[in-house]
Amino acid sequence: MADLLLILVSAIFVNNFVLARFLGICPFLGVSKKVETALGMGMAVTFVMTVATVVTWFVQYFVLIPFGIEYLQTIAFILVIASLVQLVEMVVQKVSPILYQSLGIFLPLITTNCAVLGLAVLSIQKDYTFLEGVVFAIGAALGFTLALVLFAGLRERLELCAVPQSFRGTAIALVTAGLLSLAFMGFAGLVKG
Amino acid sequence: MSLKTFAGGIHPPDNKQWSSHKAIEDCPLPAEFIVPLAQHIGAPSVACVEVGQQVSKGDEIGSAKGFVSVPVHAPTSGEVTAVENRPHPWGTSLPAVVIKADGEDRWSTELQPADPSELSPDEIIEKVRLAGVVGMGGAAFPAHVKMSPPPEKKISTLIFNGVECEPYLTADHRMMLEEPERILQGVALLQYVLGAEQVVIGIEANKPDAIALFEKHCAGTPVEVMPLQVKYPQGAEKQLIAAVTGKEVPSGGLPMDIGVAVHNVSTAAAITDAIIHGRPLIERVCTVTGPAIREPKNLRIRIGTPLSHLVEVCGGLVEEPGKIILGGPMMGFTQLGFDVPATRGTSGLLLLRAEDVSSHPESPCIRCARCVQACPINLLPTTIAAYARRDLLAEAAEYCAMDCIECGSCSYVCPSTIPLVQAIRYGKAAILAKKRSTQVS
Amino acid sequence: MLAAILSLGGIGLIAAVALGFAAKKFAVEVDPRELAALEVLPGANCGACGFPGCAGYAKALLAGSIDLNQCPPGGADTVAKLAHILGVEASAATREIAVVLCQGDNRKAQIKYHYLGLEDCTAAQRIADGPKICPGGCVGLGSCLRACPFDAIEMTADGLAVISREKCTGCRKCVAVCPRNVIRMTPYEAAVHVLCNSHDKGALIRKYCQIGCIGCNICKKTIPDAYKIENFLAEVVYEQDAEAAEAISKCPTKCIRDFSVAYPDGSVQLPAGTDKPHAA
Amino acid sequence: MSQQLYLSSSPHIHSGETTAKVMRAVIYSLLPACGVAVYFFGPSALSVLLIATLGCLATEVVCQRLMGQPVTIADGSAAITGILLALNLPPSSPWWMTLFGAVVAIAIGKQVYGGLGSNPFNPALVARVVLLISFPVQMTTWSAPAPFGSGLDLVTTATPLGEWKNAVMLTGQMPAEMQGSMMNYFLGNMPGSIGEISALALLLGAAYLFYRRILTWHIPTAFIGTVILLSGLFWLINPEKYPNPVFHMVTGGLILGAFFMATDMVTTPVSTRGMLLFGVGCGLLTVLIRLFGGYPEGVSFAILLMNAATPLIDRYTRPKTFGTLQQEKVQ
Repeated sequence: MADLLLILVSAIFVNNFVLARFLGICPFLGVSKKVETALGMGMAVTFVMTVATVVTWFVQYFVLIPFGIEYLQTIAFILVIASLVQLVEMVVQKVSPILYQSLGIFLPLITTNCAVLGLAVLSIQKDYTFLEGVVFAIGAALGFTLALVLFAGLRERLELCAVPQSFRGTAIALVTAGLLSLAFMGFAGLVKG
Repeated sequence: MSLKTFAGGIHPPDNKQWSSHKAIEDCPLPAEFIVPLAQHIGAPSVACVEVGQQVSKGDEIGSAKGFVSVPVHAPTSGEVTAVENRPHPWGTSLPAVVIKADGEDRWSTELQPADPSELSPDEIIEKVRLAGVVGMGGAAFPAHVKMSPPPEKKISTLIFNGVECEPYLTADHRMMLEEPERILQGVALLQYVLGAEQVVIGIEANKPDAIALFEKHCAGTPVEVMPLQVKYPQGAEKQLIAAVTGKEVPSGGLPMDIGVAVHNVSTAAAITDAIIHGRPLIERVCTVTGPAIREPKNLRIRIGTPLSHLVEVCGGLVEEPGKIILGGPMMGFTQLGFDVPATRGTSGLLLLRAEDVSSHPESPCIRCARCVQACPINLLPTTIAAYARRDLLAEAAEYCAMDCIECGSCSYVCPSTIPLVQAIRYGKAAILAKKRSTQVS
Repeated sequence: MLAAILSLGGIGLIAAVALGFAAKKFAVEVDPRELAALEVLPGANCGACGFPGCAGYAKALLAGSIDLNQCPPGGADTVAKLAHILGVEASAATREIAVVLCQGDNRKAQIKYHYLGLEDCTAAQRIADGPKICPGGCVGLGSCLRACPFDAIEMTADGLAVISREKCTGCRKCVAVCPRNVIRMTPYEAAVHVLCNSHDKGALIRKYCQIGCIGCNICKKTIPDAYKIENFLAEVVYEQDAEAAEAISKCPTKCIRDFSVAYPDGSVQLPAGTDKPHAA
Repeated sequence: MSQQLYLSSSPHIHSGETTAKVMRAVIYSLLPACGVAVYFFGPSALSVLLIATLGCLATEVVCQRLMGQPVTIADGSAAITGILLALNLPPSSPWWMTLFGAVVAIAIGKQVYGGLGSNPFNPALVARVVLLISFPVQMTTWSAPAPFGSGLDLVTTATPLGEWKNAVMLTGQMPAEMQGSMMNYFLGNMPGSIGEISALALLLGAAYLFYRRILTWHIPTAFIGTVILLSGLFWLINPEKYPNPVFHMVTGGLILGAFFMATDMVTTPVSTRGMLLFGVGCGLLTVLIRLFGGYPEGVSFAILLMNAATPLIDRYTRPKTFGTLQQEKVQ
């Protein structure tokens, strides 16, 4: 139980996917203009990450290893994740057009998102059990959502600031992301591993 | 025991010492009166006299147009010399009736005193309307409208506003000291009309003499005198209700929604005149004060008296003024010159010197949150202002811009001297305009 | 090898079936023309069309009942493309640009009071009709500049808005925001304008502005077709303005200007890029 | 006459308080702490203070010139950033590191965002953390105080918090005997960064700010209260391993952080509830990092993290608009 908690805390804070591992920067910058959108994106990512980890775990242990084709891990995972995301996209478009509109082109972006793939691969690399893998995925996704929402809040505030012309937009967003990541360094050493 | 008050608010220096000890003087009549036809909130009245016509004091010269409107009366006897656009305290030129006084100051013969005990509430309301009585605190909302709530809104608490929280102004204070009977007769009339069980007169603790006097007069009557902590903007309707009853008027609602009605003490006096003496509202008490006037005074002035006349009566100017303000310094309007007339809402004429004008340049908001603490409506003034300035109207409305009462507390405390109220006011106007245009289309 | 092919193929097959099923089950209809229309629009989301952004305009176009020429930034080019997509005849849109019809900056026009407060023309206009005596002139607090999505407006050092002929796309945002209606839409081809917006009588104007139109009629006498005088204010008749420039030297107050040539006396500083003659 | 007449929207009077006055008051309030630092650490502290302050002022001038904006160093905000940065550095900081920190604080911490009022993070803390991560050796080389006139030289040693952390890391226990006494810690006679050593001097400055009504009690109380509660809880559970709350209070940068860094108006919430939440968050994170994290001191990180959360806190702790409470009750 304590192990699971450590995995969770570590994935959310210490090894935050965005701010410590620098994975998933694209949606982090793209879908962080509004807090609501960021939350929606966080939900989407949480869902995709959890499901992707579950499915890839099965693929790894019931397909790749039994058949001795672990070297196909990357391509197999991408295939699985890509189709998953497509599925999510279609469902979202049907069920919540508003969410679809605000997530825009970023839903397909999760398709080949390094954060999702990275998570699946890391989970296998760390030899996590199924349950540990799921907790790791949820932690990573929550960490991603946390970073995204914090960042969206900051960017909403920046909208009202007199940011110099040359730094508007992505430039100031990247500077802010850097500072946010700096602040997250404070969690270093909180959990070993 | 600590005195009652509301949450938020500020403590500006009250500067009432200039005029609070000066007894009310009758202002000599000027040679010419300019009586604007728009003096109240609601539809302006329409002129019903022609150039060259002789009028007596109290004659109707502008008739009401619609329910939220009141007639306008001649302040003295004389000849109508013009019906045209004249500079108005609101900042533009608006229709006005110009009367050349004949010096006789003769009352119209049609006006009759009445015995209030013989009048029904509806008759009283109609008489108040015909007398042109409006809220005398400054907002000038027609009094008869507030006196006739729809039947399902029962008024249980009637509050009289003797707060006078605006710095510098002492007109209400002097009225309370010198004419308590006139006020209390109006109080009784309003209580009769509205059928309120509880009647409270709220007076700020910086007027101990007025509190003592009214406590003496009200002893043994159902009227309760409630001393209140000194704080601006306690005279604002919603804040006064919160201070006295502890209840909040719902956002976007009216006091009658929680069974409360608020009238100014001067309005009560005007109602006494209208009913008992049969006289329309043609005069009011106005404080002429400020560092740039030679002799600050509390004057009983006729509506339509040009400001230049008031300045003359008060001994002229010490130096050229930097700001001419009609009303108090927190919510009054700056004027372009002395050619505009005093209206029914003119509670004061404040003349500041150029050196008293705060002209500190605006600097960026440092989010010190003083405006948030000062706001009596619990808004985030700095956020609303920032949105309004960027024309992000939906966001401004989401942060309750429309609830702002424009009391000026936020601008007063802002160390960055950001014109918060002006920005919010701008945003409110834009939001309303947008709402109207979408309703039309 | 075989295992690899089979297992990957198997996964692929499962995914394909699932996706195919979802595509049917969760299908959402989007008019392809809407996407095509969105593609040809400029994407500035300036709102000049009156709809929320380009996507809103595209949707409205599909719904019909509005003209194709509601997108000034896109110009004639976009109208043609939209017409092609929607399969209708294009109504020709001539390029219009905004011009500030005033030269009364802080040195030339007198004020009636010192304004303190919000840097915004509409807000200032609400206080005794603005600080300048002139009822029609540029307030000079730069609301149009802040409203312009194309960076086409500059304030001169003396507080006068000047619009770049080349950068202006005719989106009308400045026209909407100006509280004094001093910014007008004019044909791009017309470079000569009477830069005054006050209908006051000449004698009055002379008291408060050195460079306002006094309604003296000289321009109309010089080139009768190109000018009209209404309420003591001259205006260029833009359909017949071919020779309008000839009256410039005759104007006693110098309030007629040709934007296609540089200002000889430098009395009004133009933003960079605007004072070069346009192809005439 | 009209030439000198002013017209404006109401209100027409102002409290007279200006940003520059507020900033000046904050500078005055920091002077006692600076004085104590110079007394205990001598010229090295003075030079760090000077370099940081002048560096910040110079950077502000350069940035504003580059961007063609009016230079606003007279408002005092850059000087405050400089002093706060210096107070957060070890007295032995090399001059180039201090200068680098000053440039980072103003250029990246503040001017990039548009200057005063726009920065989401406390500039001085941004610089401190950048330095801590870039130059860990210089940033964790602490000197034992050598009071003026004592004839002592500055000797390298560990801060009380560092001493404790090392011991816990090595033995899992509190060090048997800490070098200093609580009273010495309180007065400032302990190794540490320039400004954090004397709780007494800092409290003096804070008292002045309270008197001037520039500080409100919310953030410092919530911050320190949370630290005391939480550290007290751990201390009660295992006094062998965890130090007592008073130790947490007087050593390290808690007082400096709670009164001067976490109360930076620009980077903290505006509503009362928001401020309390902010303070509690700072306290939680500080204790978390101090007791379990890799760094001995967590105040700067805690404040920076809460700075990041400030827009969200503002968003979800908006005060209830007058007249909306009852409506909700009715519904």
